[in-house]
Amino acid sequence: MQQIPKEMFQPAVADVGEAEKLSKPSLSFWKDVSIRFRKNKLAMFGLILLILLVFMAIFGPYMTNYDYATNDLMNTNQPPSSKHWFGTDELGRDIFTRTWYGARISLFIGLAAALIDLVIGVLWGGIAGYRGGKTDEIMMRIADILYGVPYLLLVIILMVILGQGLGTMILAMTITGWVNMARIVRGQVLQLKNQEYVLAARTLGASTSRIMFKHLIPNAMGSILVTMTLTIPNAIFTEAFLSYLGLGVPQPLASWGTMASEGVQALQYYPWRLFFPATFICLTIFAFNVVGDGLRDALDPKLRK
Amino acid sequence: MLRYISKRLLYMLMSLFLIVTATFFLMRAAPGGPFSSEKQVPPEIEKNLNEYYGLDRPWYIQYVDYLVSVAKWDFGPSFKYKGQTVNDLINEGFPVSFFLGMESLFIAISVGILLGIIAALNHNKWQDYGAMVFAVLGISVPSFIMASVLQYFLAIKLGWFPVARWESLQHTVLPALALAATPTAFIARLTRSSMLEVLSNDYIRTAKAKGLSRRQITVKHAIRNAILPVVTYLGPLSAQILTGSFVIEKIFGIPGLGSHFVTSITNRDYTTIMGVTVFYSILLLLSVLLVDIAYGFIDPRIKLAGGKKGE
Amino acid sequence: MEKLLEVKNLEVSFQTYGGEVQAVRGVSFYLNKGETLAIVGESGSGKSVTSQTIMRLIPTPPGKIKNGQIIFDGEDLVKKTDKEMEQIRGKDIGMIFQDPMTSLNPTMKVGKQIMEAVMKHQKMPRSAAKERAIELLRLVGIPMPEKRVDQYPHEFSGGMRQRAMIAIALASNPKLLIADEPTTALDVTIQAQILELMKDIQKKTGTAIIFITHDLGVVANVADRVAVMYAGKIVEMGTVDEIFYDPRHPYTWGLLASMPSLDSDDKTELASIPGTPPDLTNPPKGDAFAPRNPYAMKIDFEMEPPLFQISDTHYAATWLLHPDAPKVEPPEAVKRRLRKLSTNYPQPIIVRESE
Amino acid sequence: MPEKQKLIEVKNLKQYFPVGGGNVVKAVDGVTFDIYKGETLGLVGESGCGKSTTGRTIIGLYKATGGEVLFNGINVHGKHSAKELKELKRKMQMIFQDPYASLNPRMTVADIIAEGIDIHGLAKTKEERMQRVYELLETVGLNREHANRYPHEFSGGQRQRIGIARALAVEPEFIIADEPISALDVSIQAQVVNLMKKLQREKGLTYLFIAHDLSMVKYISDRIGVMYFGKLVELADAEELYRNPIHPYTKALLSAIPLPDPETERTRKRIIYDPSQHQYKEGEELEFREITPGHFVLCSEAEYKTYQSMYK
Amino acid sequence: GGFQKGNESAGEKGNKAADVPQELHVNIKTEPFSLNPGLANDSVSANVLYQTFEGLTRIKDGKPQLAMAESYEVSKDLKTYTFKLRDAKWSNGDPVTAQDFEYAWKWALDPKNQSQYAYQLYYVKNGQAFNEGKAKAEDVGVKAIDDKTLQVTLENPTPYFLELTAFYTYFPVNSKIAQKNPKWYANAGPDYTSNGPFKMTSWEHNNKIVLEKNENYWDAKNVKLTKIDMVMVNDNNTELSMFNNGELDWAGMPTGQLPTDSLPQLKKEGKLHIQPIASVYMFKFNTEKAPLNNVNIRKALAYAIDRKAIVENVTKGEQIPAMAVVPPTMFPENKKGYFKDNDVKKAKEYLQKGLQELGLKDVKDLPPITLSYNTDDAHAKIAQAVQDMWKKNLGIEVKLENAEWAVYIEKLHSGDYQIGRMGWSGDFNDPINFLELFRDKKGGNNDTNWENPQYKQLLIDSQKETDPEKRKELLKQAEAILMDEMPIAPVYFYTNTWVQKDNLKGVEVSGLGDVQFKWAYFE
Ligand SMILES: Nc1ncnc2c1ncn2[C@@H]1O[C@H](COP(=O)(O)OP(=O)(O)OP(=O)(O)O)[C@@H](O)[C@H]1O
Ligand SMILES: Nc1ncnc2c1ncn2[C@@H]1O[C@H](COP(=O)(O)OP(=O)(O)OP(=O)(O)O)[C@@H](O)[C@H]1O
Ligand SMILES: [Mg+2]
Ligand SMILES: [Mg+2]
Repeated sequence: MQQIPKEMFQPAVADVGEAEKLSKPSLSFWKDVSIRFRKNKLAMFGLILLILLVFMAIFGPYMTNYDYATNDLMNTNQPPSSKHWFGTDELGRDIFTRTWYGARISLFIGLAAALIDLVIGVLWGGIAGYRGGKTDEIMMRIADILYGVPYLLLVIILMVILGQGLGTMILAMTITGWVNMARIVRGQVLQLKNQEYVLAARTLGASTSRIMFKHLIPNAMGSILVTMTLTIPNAIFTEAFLSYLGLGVPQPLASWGTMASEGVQALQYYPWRLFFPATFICLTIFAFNVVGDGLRDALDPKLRK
Repeated sequence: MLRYISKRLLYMLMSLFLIVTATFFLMRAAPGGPFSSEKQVPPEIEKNLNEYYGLDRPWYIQYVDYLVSVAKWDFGPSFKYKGQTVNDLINEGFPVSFFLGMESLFIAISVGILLGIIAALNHNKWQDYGAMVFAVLGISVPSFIMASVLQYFLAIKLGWFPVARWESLQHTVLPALALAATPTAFIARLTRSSMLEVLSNDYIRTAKAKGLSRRQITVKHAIRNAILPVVTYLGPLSAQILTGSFVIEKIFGIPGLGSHFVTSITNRDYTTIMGVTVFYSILLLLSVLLVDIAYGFIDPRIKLAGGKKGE
Repeated sequence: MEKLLEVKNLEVSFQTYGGEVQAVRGVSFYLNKGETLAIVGESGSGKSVTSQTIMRLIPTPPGKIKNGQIIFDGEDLVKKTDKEMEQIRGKDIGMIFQDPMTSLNPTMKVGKQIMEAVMKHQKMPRSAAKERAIELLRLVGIPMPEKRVDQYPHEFSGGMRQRAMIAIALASNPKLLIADEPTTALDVTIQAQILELMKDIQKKTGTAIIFITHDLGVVANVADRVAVMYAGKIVEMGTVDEIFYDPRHPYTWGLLASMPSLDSDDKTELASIPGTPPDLTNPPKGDAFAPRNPYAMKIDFEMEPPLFQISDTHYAATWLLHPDAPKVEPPEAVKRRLRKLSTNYPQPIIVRESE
Repeated sequence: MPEKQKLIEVKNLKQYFPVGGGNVVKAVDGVTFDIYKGETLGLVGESGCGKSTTGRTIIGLYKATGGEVLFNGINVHGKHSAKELKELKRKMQMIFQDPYASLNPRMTVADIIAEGIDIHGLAKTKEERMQRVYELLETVGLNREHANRYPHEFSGGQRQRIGIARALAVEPEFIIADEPISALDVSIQAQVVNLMKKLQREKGLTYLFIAHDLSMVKYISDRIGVMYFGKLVELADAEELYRNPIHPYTKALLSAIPLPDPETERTRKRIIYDPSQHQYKEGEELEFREITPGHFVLCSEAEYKTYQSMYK
Repeated sequence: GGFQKGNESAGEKGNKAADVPQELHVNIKTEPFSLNPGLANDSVSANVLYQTFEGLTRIKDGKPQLAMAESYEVSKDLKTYTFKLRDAKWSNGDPVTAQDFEYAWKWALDPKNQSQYAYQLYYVKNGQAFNEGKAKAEDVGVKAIDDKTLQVTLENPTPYFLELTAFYTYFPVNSKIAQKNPKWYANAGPDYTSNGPFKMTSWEHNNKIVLEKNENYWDAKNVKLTKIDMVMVNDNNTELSMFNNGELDWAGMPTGQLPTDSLPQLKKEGKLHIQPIASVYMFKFNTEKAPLNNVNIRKALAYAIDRKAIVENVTKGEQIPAMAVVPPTMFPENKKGYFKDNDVKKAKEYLQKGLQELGLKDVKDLPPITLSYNTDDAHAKIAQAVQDMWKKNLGIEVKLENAEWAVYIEKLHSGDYQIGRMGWSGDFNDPINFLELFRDKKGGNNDTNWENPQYKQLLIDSQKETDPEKRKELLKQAEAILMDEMPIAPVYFYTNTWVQKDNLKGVEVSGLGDVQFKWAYFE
C-alpha cells in the first residue's frame, strides 16, 4: 500500500469558484452548425466549387477576346482548341465566353427561383400542414389548381400581359414551382406536428410562426434541402423553356439552359456544344447537392462524427 | 374515413371546376386561335368556322357549353384533327402513356428507393458518393437531354435498342429510362435524406436489440418511417408521368397523350386543351387524394380524416 | 456459480463538439446465471451507457468503447462483428430500453413489434406469433390484449408502452435480460406484477437480470446484488443486504437518506445530496464525488480512491475506508438501517490501487 | 379550514379517442375535481387509466370530448384572443411524461429551456437569458456545460430535468407534472421535490402531480386523487388517504408499494384488486360521494352505506 | 453502323430487282390534320393524300399531266373547262364519276363543312359566293354533265387552273360513301376509299399510317411499291438516326426534316439530296413603324444582309440567296435577283440617305428596332446572324424577340411588330402566289402595311393576260416595284434536303415541295 500523508485525510470542501467557471464558451446553434459544416470535407469542396463557379461567372467572360454575340460565320462549330477553349457554336461564337455569360444567368435564375420557391413553398406547406383542417384543404386545393391549369398556357398569358422581362421570367418560373416544395413540407409537417416537442412548445404558448421556424422546419430540413436542390436545375431548364416562349433571356444572350437545349440537337455532330453547358450544370447541381447534404448533416445534431 | 373521402371528392369537383374555368379563360385570352396560320384564312371562312364550332357565341354560353361537355365527359371534336373527337385522342393516347408511365414509375420507385437506402446505410462511404453522383446526373440532366443521350449511345452507337417508335417492349426501354431518370434520382435523394433521420431514432436501436438484421431493420422499420416525402412527391409525379411527357414522346415518336398537352396549346385546339386538362387534372386530384389517404396508412399518427387537434 | 457475464474495466466515451464525454470510466462487474444485479446510481452516471454497451448498441460514432472487455458466455462481445451480434441480440440478451415512447416504432402496430421478436429467434409461424404476442401483453398486465395488439404505440399510455417494451424483451427468453428502468412509468400494482413475472421467468429459465432502477424499494424487492454508480464508475457493490444494511460509500448514504418515508408524516425538506454532479467532459481529479461529499478529505481532491473490499461480495471505492481516515458517522436516516453483518472482514482491504 | 380559492375546476371532463372500426377508448370518462390555489393535488392510478390524458386535456392539448376546464374561472377550451391565450399558456405549464420525445432533437438544451423565456419576453438581454438558463440548469441539478448539448446526448434522467427546467422557466402559476421525477435518482428526486416545494411556498405555485411513487406523492401532495379506468375513484387529503383508504383499488395500490428494505420486501403480501368484487347490480348509479368531509369515493348507494359504517 | 448495313443489302439485291421488297418506310412527322381532301390544310395531310388520291391532273416533272381526266377542253374565254374522265375506279371498285368531283368540290365549298382551304376553290365560279353563303350550291360552276364528263366554269380566266386541279382540295371524293357516312374520313376502313395509286389500310392515329398499292388504280401497272409505312416521329435527330439504323428509307424533306447540324457531314459523305423549292424566307418590315417607314432604311437593312454567309454557314442546305421574291423555280433568272447580296457599300449609302430624311445625325439616334421571329432554332440563328450583320455593317443595334407561333402570327397579322420573319411557299406553280401577297394593304397576309397602286394594277392586269410571256412580263414589273420599295427583305429561297436509300428511285419531289411515291421503286 502506498504511503499517503496523514494530513491528506483532513476534511476539506470544494473550491466553489472553480465549479462556477465555464470550460467551454457557449456556441449558438448556427455557430455550431457552421463548425460542423466546415468539418465536412466534401461539403467544403462543394462550397469552394460554387464559389469558383460564381467567380468564373463574374470574370470568365473577360478571359477571352471574344464576346457572346459576335458571329464568326467562317468558324462555326469548331471543336475545342487553343483558340477557342470550349470550341465554337453554330454561329462561330466562342463557347467559353458564352458559357460564363450563361453562368451568370443560370446561376442567378437557379438561385432566385430556388429561394423564392423555398420561401413560398415552405410557408405555404408549413401553414397548411400545421393548421390542418379547412386551411389545409383550401391551401392545398389552390396548389392543385395551379398545378392542374396547363403551365404553357399560363406562361403564354403571362408573356402577353406582362411582356418580356426579368420579373416576368421569375414570376413564370415560380408561379407553380413552389408547389412541390409546399407539398413536401406539408407532408413532413403533418408527420411532425403531433410530436411531443411541438405539443410542448404549444403549451409554452409558442406562436404558429415560432413552431414553424423553430420546430417543424428544422426537423423537415432534410427533405427541404433535397427538394431545393431539385428546384435549381428545374429553374435552369425552365428558363430555357421560357426562352422558347420568348420569355427567357433574349437572344443572343446565352444561358446554360438554352445552350444545353440547343446543344443537344447537335449531340451527334458537335458534342462539345452540349458537353460544356451540361457539365457545368451538373457541377453546379453537384456542388449544391453536397453543400445541401453537408448542411443537412450539420443541422442534424444526431449525426455527429 | 368514408366521410372524409366523400368530402374530399366534393372538394375535388370544386377544384376541377376552378381548373376548367381558369383554363377556359386563359385559353381564350391567349392570342391566336385555332384557325390562325401563316396563310391567313379569309375572314368569311373564319366566320364559318367560328360559327360551326360555336366560337361566335358569347363567351358565357361557350363557357357553360364547356362545363356541360366536361360534365358529360364528351369533349367534342378536335379543332385540328378533323374527324377525331377529343375523347378519341385521349382514349388512344392514354393507354400508351400509361404503359410507359407505369414502367418509368416502377423504375423510379424501385431503383430510387433502393439507391437512397444504400446511400443512407453507407452514409459518407463510397456507396453514398456513388449514389450521389448518379443522382446528381439524374437531377441535373433533364429528360430531353437524357433521352437524346440514351438514344445516341444505346441505340445508335451500341445498337442495343431501337432508336424510336412504339412497337415492342424493347422499344419502351429507352423512353422509360429517360422518363424515369430525374424521378429516380430525386426519390433516391429524398429517401436517403429521410432514411438518415430515421436511422438515428431510438426504435431502430430497439429493432437492433431484437436481433434483426440490417436488411430487416431497413425493410420493416426504416422505410415506412422514411417514405412519406417520397409518397408526397409520387402523387403529382404519377399524374404527370402517366399522362405522358411531351419531349419523350417527341424524341421517341411515341403516340401517347403527352404530346397533346403541348400541341393542343400551340395549335389553340380549344376542345383538346380542355379535354386533356380535365383528364390530367382528375388524375392529379385523385393521386393527391390518394397520397393524403396514404399518409394515414403510412403514419398512423397523421389523422387528416378526423381533423382532431387541440385548440 | 457460473459467471454468465463479466465486464472488465469498461470505458466508453462520446465525441461531442464540447469535448469527449467520458460516460463510463472503468466499470467492472460480473453476473452469475440466474442472478439479479441491480444498478442504481446517480442520473447520468453511465448506467444506460454501460448496459447498451453490453448489447453493443451505443451509436458509433460518436460513441466509442475505449477499453475493456465484455465476456458473455465465455466470449468477448467487444470483439464481435455486427453480424455476430445479431445472433446474440434478442436471443441471448434481451433489453428493455429506458425511453419507451421513442423506443417503439411509431408506424408499426405494437403487436407486430412483439411478433417480430418472437419470430426472429423462435421461427414461429405468423399466427402462432400473434397468439404469443397477445399472451405476452396479457402477462405484462395490459387489459384486452386482443385489441391492443392492433394498436399503435401512440395509442398506448406511457406505462403501457413500457410494458410493451418488456414484452418484446421477454419474448425470446433470453439468457440475460437488461432492464433499464423498466417500471418507472408503472403504478405499483402493475409494477409488482411485472416484478413477479420477471422473477417467475428467472426461476423457470435461469435468466440473469441486470436491473437498472432508481426505486430502492424495487431494488430491495428484486436484487440479489446491487451496484451503485457515480460519474461513470461503480462506487459500491454488494449484496442487497450489504447495501441496505451496511452501506459504506458516502454517495450510497446520500441515496438512502434522500428517500421520503411512507410512515412519517414529516413534511420537512427531504435530504438531498447538495451540489451538481460532475461534468463528464472533464471529470475532476480525485474522487468525482468529492465536491458534494460532506465527508470529503483533502485526498479526495487529489487522488482517486482505491477499491476496498469489505466482505467477499462487498466492495466500495472511498477513502473513508482507508485506515488513516477519520471515523465518520453516516446520516441519521442511514444509521437507523445499519446492522452488523457477520460476513464482513475485520478490516477493509484494498483490492485495486488507485492510479 | 379556511375558504380556499379554486384555481382549476375540472367539470365532468371526458376525453374519448377514436380507434379503428368506430370504437372509442374512453381514456377519461367524466372526471370532476378542483385544485386550489397553492396546493398540490397528487394523481395516482393504474398505468393507462387516463392520468396523462387528464393532464393534457386540462392544459388544452386535446379538445375535450365533454366537460370543461376552468382556470381562474376562464374556460381553457373556449375561444380566446391570441394575447389571452399566450398569457394563459404562460400561467399553465406541463412537464411531459416522456422526456425525450418532448425535446426537439434539433435544439440545444439552452434553446429548449429558453424557449418560454423567448416567447414571453422574460429576459431583456442575451446575457440575462443565458443567466436564467444556467440558473435553471443548476436548480435541476445539471451542469452549465450541458447548455450547448443536444437532447440525445443526455441520460434519461437528465432529459427529464431539462423538461422540468423548461416548465419552470416561464414562472407559471400552475404546473401539471406528469411523472416528472420517475427517471431521477432519489437524491435528485429529493432535490427537485424540494425545489417544487420551495417554489410553492414562495410563489404560491399550484401543482397537479402525477406519479407512481406513492411515498413521494404522499410527501408532496396536499390531496390525492386515485384514478381507475378513466374515472376518479377516490379523492382525499394525503394523510387521510394513506390512513384510511376506502376504495378497494386504493387499498390494493397502497399494499403494493415496495419498501427499501430487503427483508420486508421478501415477505410482503399485496392485495389484488378485482373490479368484479363490487358486484354492482344492473343500473346501479355510481357516484362520487363524500364519505367524510373532503374524502370522496366513487361508489354505489349500497357501498356508500357500508363505507360510511366502516368509517365510524 | 446501320447505314452501312443498309448499303450492303441494297447492293446485294440490286442485281435481282424482282426480289427487292417494294416497301417504303418514310416519316411524316405528325398526325395529318385530316385525310379528307376537302378538309386537309397542312403539308402532312397533303403528303398522304398525294399518294392515296388523284385529281384531274397530276404534277410530273413540274408540269400538270392528265390524271383522272382523260382529256379536256377550254372555252375561248378561258373560263370553261370540260373534262372527260377516264375509266377509273375507287379502291373499293366503285367507278370514279364526274359526280364525285362535283360532290367533293361543293362539299368543300359548303360553309357548313368547315373547310379551311375552301378558298382554294374560289377560282370556280360562285365558289366564293357559295362559301360565303351568298349563293346556292347549284350556282357553283362545277357540274357533272354525265358520269364521265365534268364541266367547270371559272370566275376569271385562270392560266394556272390545270395546276390547281392537281391540288388536293380539288380531289374527288367517293360521293356514294360520303353521303352515307359523313365521318368516312376519320379512320382507315372499308369506308375510306381513294382513287390514287395507294389505298390506306391502316391508320393508327399519332403513330403510323400504312398505305398499300391500290390494285384498282387505273395506272396500277406503273405503281411498283406494294406498301408504304408512314410513321410519325416529330424529331429531326431521331428521324435521321432511324434512317441510319435502317428503320427508314427516306429522311428529310418533304415529309420530314433533317437536323441542320447534320447537313455538312451528310453533304461531305455525298448522301445529301438537295432540291430547290418554291418557297422564300424573308423579313417583313412594318412600313408604318418608324424608322421602317423610311424606304431607304429598309433598303439599307435589306442590302446589308450577307445571304451567302447565311445559307452557307447557318442554314447549310444550299439554299439560294434571295434578292427577289419569286423563287427561281418559277422565275429562273431570280437566282441573280434585283440587287447585289451583301452590298454593304450601297447599304451604307441608303442608311445615310435614310437618316437624312429622318433628320437624324447618327445611327445611334434611330428609334429602337426589334426583330421578331417565331421560336425555332433555325429562325433564331438566322435572326442572330442578321442582327450581328446589321450591327457590324451598319452599326444598327436591333433587339431580338421571339414568341410562340400562334402569338407571333397574331402579332404579325395585327401589325404589332417592326421586323418579322416569314416563310412563304406556293400552293401551285405560279408567281402570283408570291406577288399577290402584297397586293392589298389589308390583304390578309400582307402584314407590311405596304400598298402601291401601280403594283396592284399590274397584278390585276396579269390576271387578264392570256399570253404567258406577256403575263410574266407584267409580273416581273410588279416584282421590280416590290424590290425597289422593299416592304420585305428576302433572305433565301428554300431547298428541300433529304437522304434516301440509294436503291430507291422514282420519287417525285415537286418544286412546290410535295412528294409523290406513285412512280417510286427499289431497284
Ligand atoms: N450520445 C451521447 N453523446 C454524448 N454524451 C452522451 C451520449 N449518451 C449519453 N451521454 C452522456 O453519458 C452519461 C451517461 O449517460 P447514461 O444514459 O448512461 O446515464 P444513466 O446512468 O442511464 O442515467 P439515467 O438514470 O438518468 O438514465 C451522461 O452524462 C450523458 O450525458
Ligand atoms: N392518442 C390516443 N389514441 C387512442 N388511445 C389513446 C390515445 N392516448 C391515450 N390513449 C388511451 O387512453 C388511455 C389512457 O391513457 P393515458 O396516457 O392517459 O394513461 P396514463 O394514466 O397516463 O397511464 P400511464 O401511467 O401508463 O402513463 C389508455 O388506455 C391509452 O391507451
Ligand atoms: Mg439511463
Ligand atoms: Mg401517462
